[in-house]
Amino acid sequence: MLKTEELQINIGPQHPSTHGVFRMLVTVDGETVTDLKPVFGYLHRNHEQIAEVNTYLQNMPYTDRLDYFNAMANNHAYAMAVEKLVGIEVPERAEYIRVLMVELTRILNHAGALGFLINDMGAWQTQLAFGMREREKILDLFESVSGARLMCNYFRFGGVARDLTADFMPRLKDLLVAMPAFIDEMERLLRENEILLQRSEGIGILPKDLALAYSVTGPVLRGSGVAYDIRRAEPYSIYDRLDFDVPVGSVGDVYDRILVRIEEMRQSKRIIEQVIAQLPDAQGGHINPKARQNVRPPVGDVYARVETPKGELGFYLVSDGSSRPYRYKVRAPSFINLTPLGDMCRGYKVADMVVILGSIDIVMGEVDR
Amino acid sequence: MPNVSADDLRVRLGRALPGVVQEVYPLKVAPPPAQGHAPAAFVTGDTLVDAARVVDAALYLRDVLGYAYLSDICVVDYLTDGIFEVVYRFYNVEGGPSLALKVRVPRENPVVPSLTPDWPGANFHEREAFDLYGITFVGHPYLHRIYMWDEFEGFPMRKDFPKQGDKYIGEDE
Amino acid sequence: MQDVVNQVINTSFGWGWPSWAIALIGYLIVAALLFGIAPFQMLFLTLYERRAIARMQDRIGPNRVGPEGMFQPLADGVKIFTKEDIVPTAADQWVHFIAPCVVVAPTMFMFAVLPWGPGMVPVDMNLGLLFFFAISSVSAVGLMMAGWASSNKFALVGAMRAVAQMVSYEIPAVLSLLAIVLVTGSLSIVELINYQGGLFISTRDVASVPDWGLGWFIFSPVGFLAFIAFFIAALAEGERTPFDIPEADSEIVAGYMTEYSGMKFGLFYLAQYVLNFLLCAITSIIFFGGWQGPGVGWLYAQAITPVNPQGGWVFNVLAGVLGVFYFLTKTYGFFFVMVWIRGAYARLRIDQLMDFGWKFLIPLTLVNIFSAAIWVGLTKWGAADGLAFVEGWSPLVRWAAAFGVTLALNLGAYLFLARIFAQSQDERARQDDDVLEQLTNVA
Amino acid sequence: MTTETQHGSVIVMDRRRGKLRAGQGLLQGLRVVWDHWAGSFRKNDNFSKIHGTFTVEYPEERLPMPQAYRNMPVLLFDDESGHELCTGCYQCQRICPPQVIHITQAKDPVTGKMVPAATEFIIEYDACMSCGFCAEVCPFDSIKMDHVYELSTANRAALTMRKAQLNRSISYYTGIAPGLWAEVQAGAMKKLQGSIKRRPDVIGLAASLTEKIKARRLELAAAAAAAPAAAAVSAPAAPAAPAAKLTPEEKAAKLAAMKAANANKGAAPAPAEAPVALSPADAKAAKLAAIKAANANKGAAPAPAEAPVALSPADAKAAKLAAIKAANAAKQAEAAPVSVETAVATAPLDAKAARLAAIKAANAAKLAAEQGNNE
Repeated sequence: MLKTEELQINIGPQHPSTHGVFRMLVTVDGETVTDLKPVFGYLHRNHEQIAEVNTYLQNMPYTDRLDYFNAMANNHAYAMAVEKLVGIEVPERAEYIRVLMVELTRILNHAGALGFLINDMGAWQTQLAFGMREREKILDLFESVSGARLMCNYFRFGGVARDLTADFMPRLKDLLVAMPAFIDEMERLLRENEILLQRSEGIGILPKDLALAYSVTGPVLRGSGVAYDIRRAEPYSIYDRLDFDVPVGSVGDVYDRILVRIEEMRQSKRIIEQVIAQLPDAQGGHINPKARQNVRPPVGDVYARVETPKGELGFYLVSDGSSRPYRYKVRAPSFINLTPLGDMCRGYKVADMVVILGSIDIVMGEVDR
Repeated sequence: MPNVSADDLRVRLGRALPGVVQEVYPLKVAPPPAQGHAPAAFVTGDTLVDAARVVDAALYLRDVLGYAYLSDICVVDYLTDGIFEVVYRFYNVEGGPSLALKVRVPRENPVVPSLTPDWPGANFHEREAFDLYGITFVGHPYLHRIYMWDEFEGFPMRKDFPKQGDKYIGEDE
Repeated sequence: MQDVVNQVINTSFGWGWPSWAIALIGYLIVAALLFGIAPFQMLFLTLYERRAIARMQDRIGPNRVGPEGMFQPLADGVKIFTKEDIVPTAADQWVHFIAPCVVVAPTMFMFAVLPWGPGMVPVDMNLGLLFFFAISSVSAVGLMMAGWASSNKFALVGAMRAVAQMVSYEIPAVLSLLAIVLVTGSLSIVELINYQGGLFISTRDVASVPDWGLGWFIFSPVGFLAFIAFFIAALAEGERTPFDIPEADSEIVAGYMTEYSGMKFGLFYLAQYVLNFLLCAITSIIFFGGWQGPGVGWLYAQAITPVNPQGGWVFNVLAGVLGVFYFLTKTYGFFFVMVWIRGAYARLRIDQLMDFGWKFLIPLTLVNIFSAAIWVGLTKWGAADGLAFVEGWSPLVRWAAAFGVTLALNLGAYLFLARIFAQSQDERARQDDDVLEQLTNVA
Repeated sequence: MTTETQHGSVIVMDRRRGKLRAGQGLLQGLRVVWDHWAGSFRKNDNFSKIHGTFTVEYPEERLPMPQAYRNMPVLLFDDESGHELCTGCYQCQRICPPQVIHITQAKDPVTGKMVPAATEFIIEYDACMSCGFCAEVCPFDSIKMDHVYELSTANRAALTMRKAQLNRSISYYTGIAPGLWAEVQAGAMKKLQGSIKRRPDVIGLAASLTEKIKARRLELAAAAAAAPAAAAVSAPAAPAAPAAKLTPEEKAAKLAAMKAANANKGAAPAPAEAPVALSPADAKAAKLAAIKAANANKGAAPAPAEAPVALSPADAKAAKLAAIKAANAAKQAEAAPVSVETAVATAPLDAKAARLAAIKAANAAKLAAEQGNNE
């Protein structure tokens, strides 16, 4: 083994495959990564301080900007936090609509995440294009109910802003016709492909105990074999009435994360079908009429969390009795999932490092806050 | 699924590690208004532990009670009470609600022992707390600013940080 | 070309010029033609690739500039020409400047031995195949120069990868061709094409088959395996997905091209696409009979050639047109396959690429050479060569025997090697403990 | 291996180890891509298909906007009376998260009391996050979210929208979101009538109309100062002037004026003056002028639209005012000078007729306002 000199490379902040302005300070020995330090904050806007000068309702659109891939899920977490703090009832139908939106969000996020992951592996956009096609369909649905594609701002304290439109359900049913075909196609592209297996099998292994110690969440945690899904572990909303399986990996490498994401799309579709079946008719009301939007919660603190597609998103609110939160803390999944990146990449090649980062599926809007 | 309530935790923790649990004293979160009645004081229901021995308490949670999943570390700046409160939130992988440990340190020299050696996942949480609140975590292997650039002065999330017209933003903002 | 020129000048006008003048005029015309053609190939291929891959992704692709985006490549060309040419101050100015030329020049040379149609080859070298690949590997030098001169870490890594890949994939490419050369017994490309007359069976193997210009090598087990190996190697040569590791945009920004801009960048692209065209062309020539196809042979037989001076020169033109048509159809077909693969697959890692080349492709081609030897023995040799027992067989039987034996051999070898290779990859993939214990706390 | 729980189970994903991988996966991938290539010559038009191109070639073809689509907030005014629904209640200004809405509430010029209207209403489009809260909280359904999304411009200042640019007619909004308006229409119109009663005459009218009526005020002053000779000459036309009820021509003219006003939604106020300046001449001409003005203004070419203004000298002042306002309002800055100089250049044309026109039109406008209040 001949002695080689180590080289320091800055991957990013402007780099094709760091999702957003994100920098990895890599020390490579030849092509092997010996050390990696994630450096970020380029997108930091002190979201939490902005939230402290806003009223509770005014923060709702800001939560959209956290993880702009699944704004609905962020809305859900924040709405739940405030409802717990004030004690607002959410009508049945509103809960179902919320779950419907969040599961749609899960599908579109995973479709996009898988596409971007394969792009990082060097495919030329095809898988991403297929994912984006389905994503566009779902965004059309969001637009028709909430008025915006990405920054939905759809949830309100005690319900949702608008009831489902008349043409929503037929379009959703059409979408569910296409969904299995899409997922199977994705699986045929990803699951057996020898090249992809070589790139993903045994890459970026995060063992079970280490995953727990790093407190990663979402598909990364489940890919490592920990069956921890908040929808199942601490059921919120109406998830205790819905049947769905929790897919977990066995090794904890990139391949397991891919498999888990594919399976989660299937489970989300399953949930959506149940929701359509159980959805109460319109007199359930899409929002609690007694719920005031300009809330003045009593003094106290609350922590509410949901399972967003990327993992556990939690909001810790402290109220001083005024109409603005005294403290507003976001526990962002992408941010925490980045913690083990350095360890996951150590000992692998430069090419694998990019793939591992893609398999974590981060959104810088949420990491930098 | 296991379900240890906060009071339950306080009792068991007090029994297992005498002297760790502190008495919860009420906080007047906001300064009392000029007129009108002041809002009620804030008495937390969570367990308040001694700052110096938070690691022991956390290890007890992990090893004895099985709350191994450190979900969140959050700092709250109670300016009027002159303290920082650090909130550690633990979950059990079996499921169930969370358990929170709270630590109160004076605003003058906020020093807390670091959990990172035992929970690598606490790394970024503590760096964020250091960056935005200036809380020093003793024993943290790499305690640097994480969001702000390294030359930044001051801790922007503190309640007394100038919201306008500081040297970075400029008067016009 | 020269016989056409000869026909026009000496026969039609009856000027009786000396043969060297004829040759000179012929070469000049050909050279001018080729230098005109090469860039247009590149322009066309870029549009072709973009449209095709857009279709594969349910998109439409560039269709704004001109009808169906016909002039998009020209617009891109104008843009590239008008771009500022930036040379990093830390770069080695001269090497940085020379490198693109060094990359482009060999690709132009390679046109010299490329037959476009019957009798339409610039230079009919009897070492044509060797020349082709010898020249093609020169461009690796240019890539190394580019990567080293731009004094950029990404560029350096990219150049290293490029050279390693090119050098190691020359070998399977040449080895797979060696099998074909064994069968034909010649290194001349024209000879190679002439060999592929016939109908699924080459007329050279079995004289009795009709010559429909369909006796391609792809129809024989040897040729097929050689084709697979060669095409994979060609993908690596041309730096196409899944072997586009040297300019892996998601890892090292643009590889050795990172620090290039303006027309220098354009030259790299020119070189790359022309090289891709040439590789597709040589694939179609070696394994799919080049201009061979129904009708060409007959037409060319009627035409004026040194062998039959009294023929209609119209047949020359007809044969040429038909031959070029067949040739280009096959070539663009192969380019479509390249685009198709690019649309479908991810990229290999550099070490996996090396594994694949050395541990799978080269053994496969070696086995193929062995079966090529069997093929030659069974079809051509006789008692004189020590194979007395095949003497009695009819050519068809000999061909069938060769086909069966080589098929069995190649198929067995492929499956065997595939299993071995997959197992070895699994072992590499399965993480052993020393990496796991490296996973200590991040600091 | 799965472990059952209450609902559903935990699946361990099958990694499909140990089977021979000799390239079938690669062929599968090629197959999928080929299917898409082959299918891509059709258009993928509905949600249940995954093959076929789904490109929308943007400038030519656009997706239909759902009614709920929200881009930027606009202010509604009533087509018939030209009254704005906004009462300047500051709800939107309070709720706006990025705080880009700035309202100045109107005061009664006589009593100085607050009246339910906004004299100025500014929204900084460049900082708006189009969350739609303003439209949600507005108790008078005056502020609604527009569907226009092509707002890109070179100068950022043009994105600070004043009231004149924010005004949209209700008919415009019903055009883009009929269902949403139908839900709130009854309540909104009722509240509008209520607030109109508490408004002095010109306050709270859509910008274009206010400009017009201010201009009429100035003509009244000019007419009062005019010599009795003018009145003598104006005898033939006199009977119409004190008429207590609108003659059909004038009604027509007024309608035409409204049309013109709606046709150019607060873009450049000047054209709105066309019909009124012409009205005494005859209603047909007025309609023509109005339509002309409307068409011309759709083409966003101010100069032709200004032409009719030039016919009356006393309108010169008005036109100047209008022009200045237009300068604030209009996107293209050259609109103002054009209008001014055309107005001034052709000022000394037949003064008397124009004065008469002014008087009559003023009466007509007053009557119109009164009627608007009564009904």
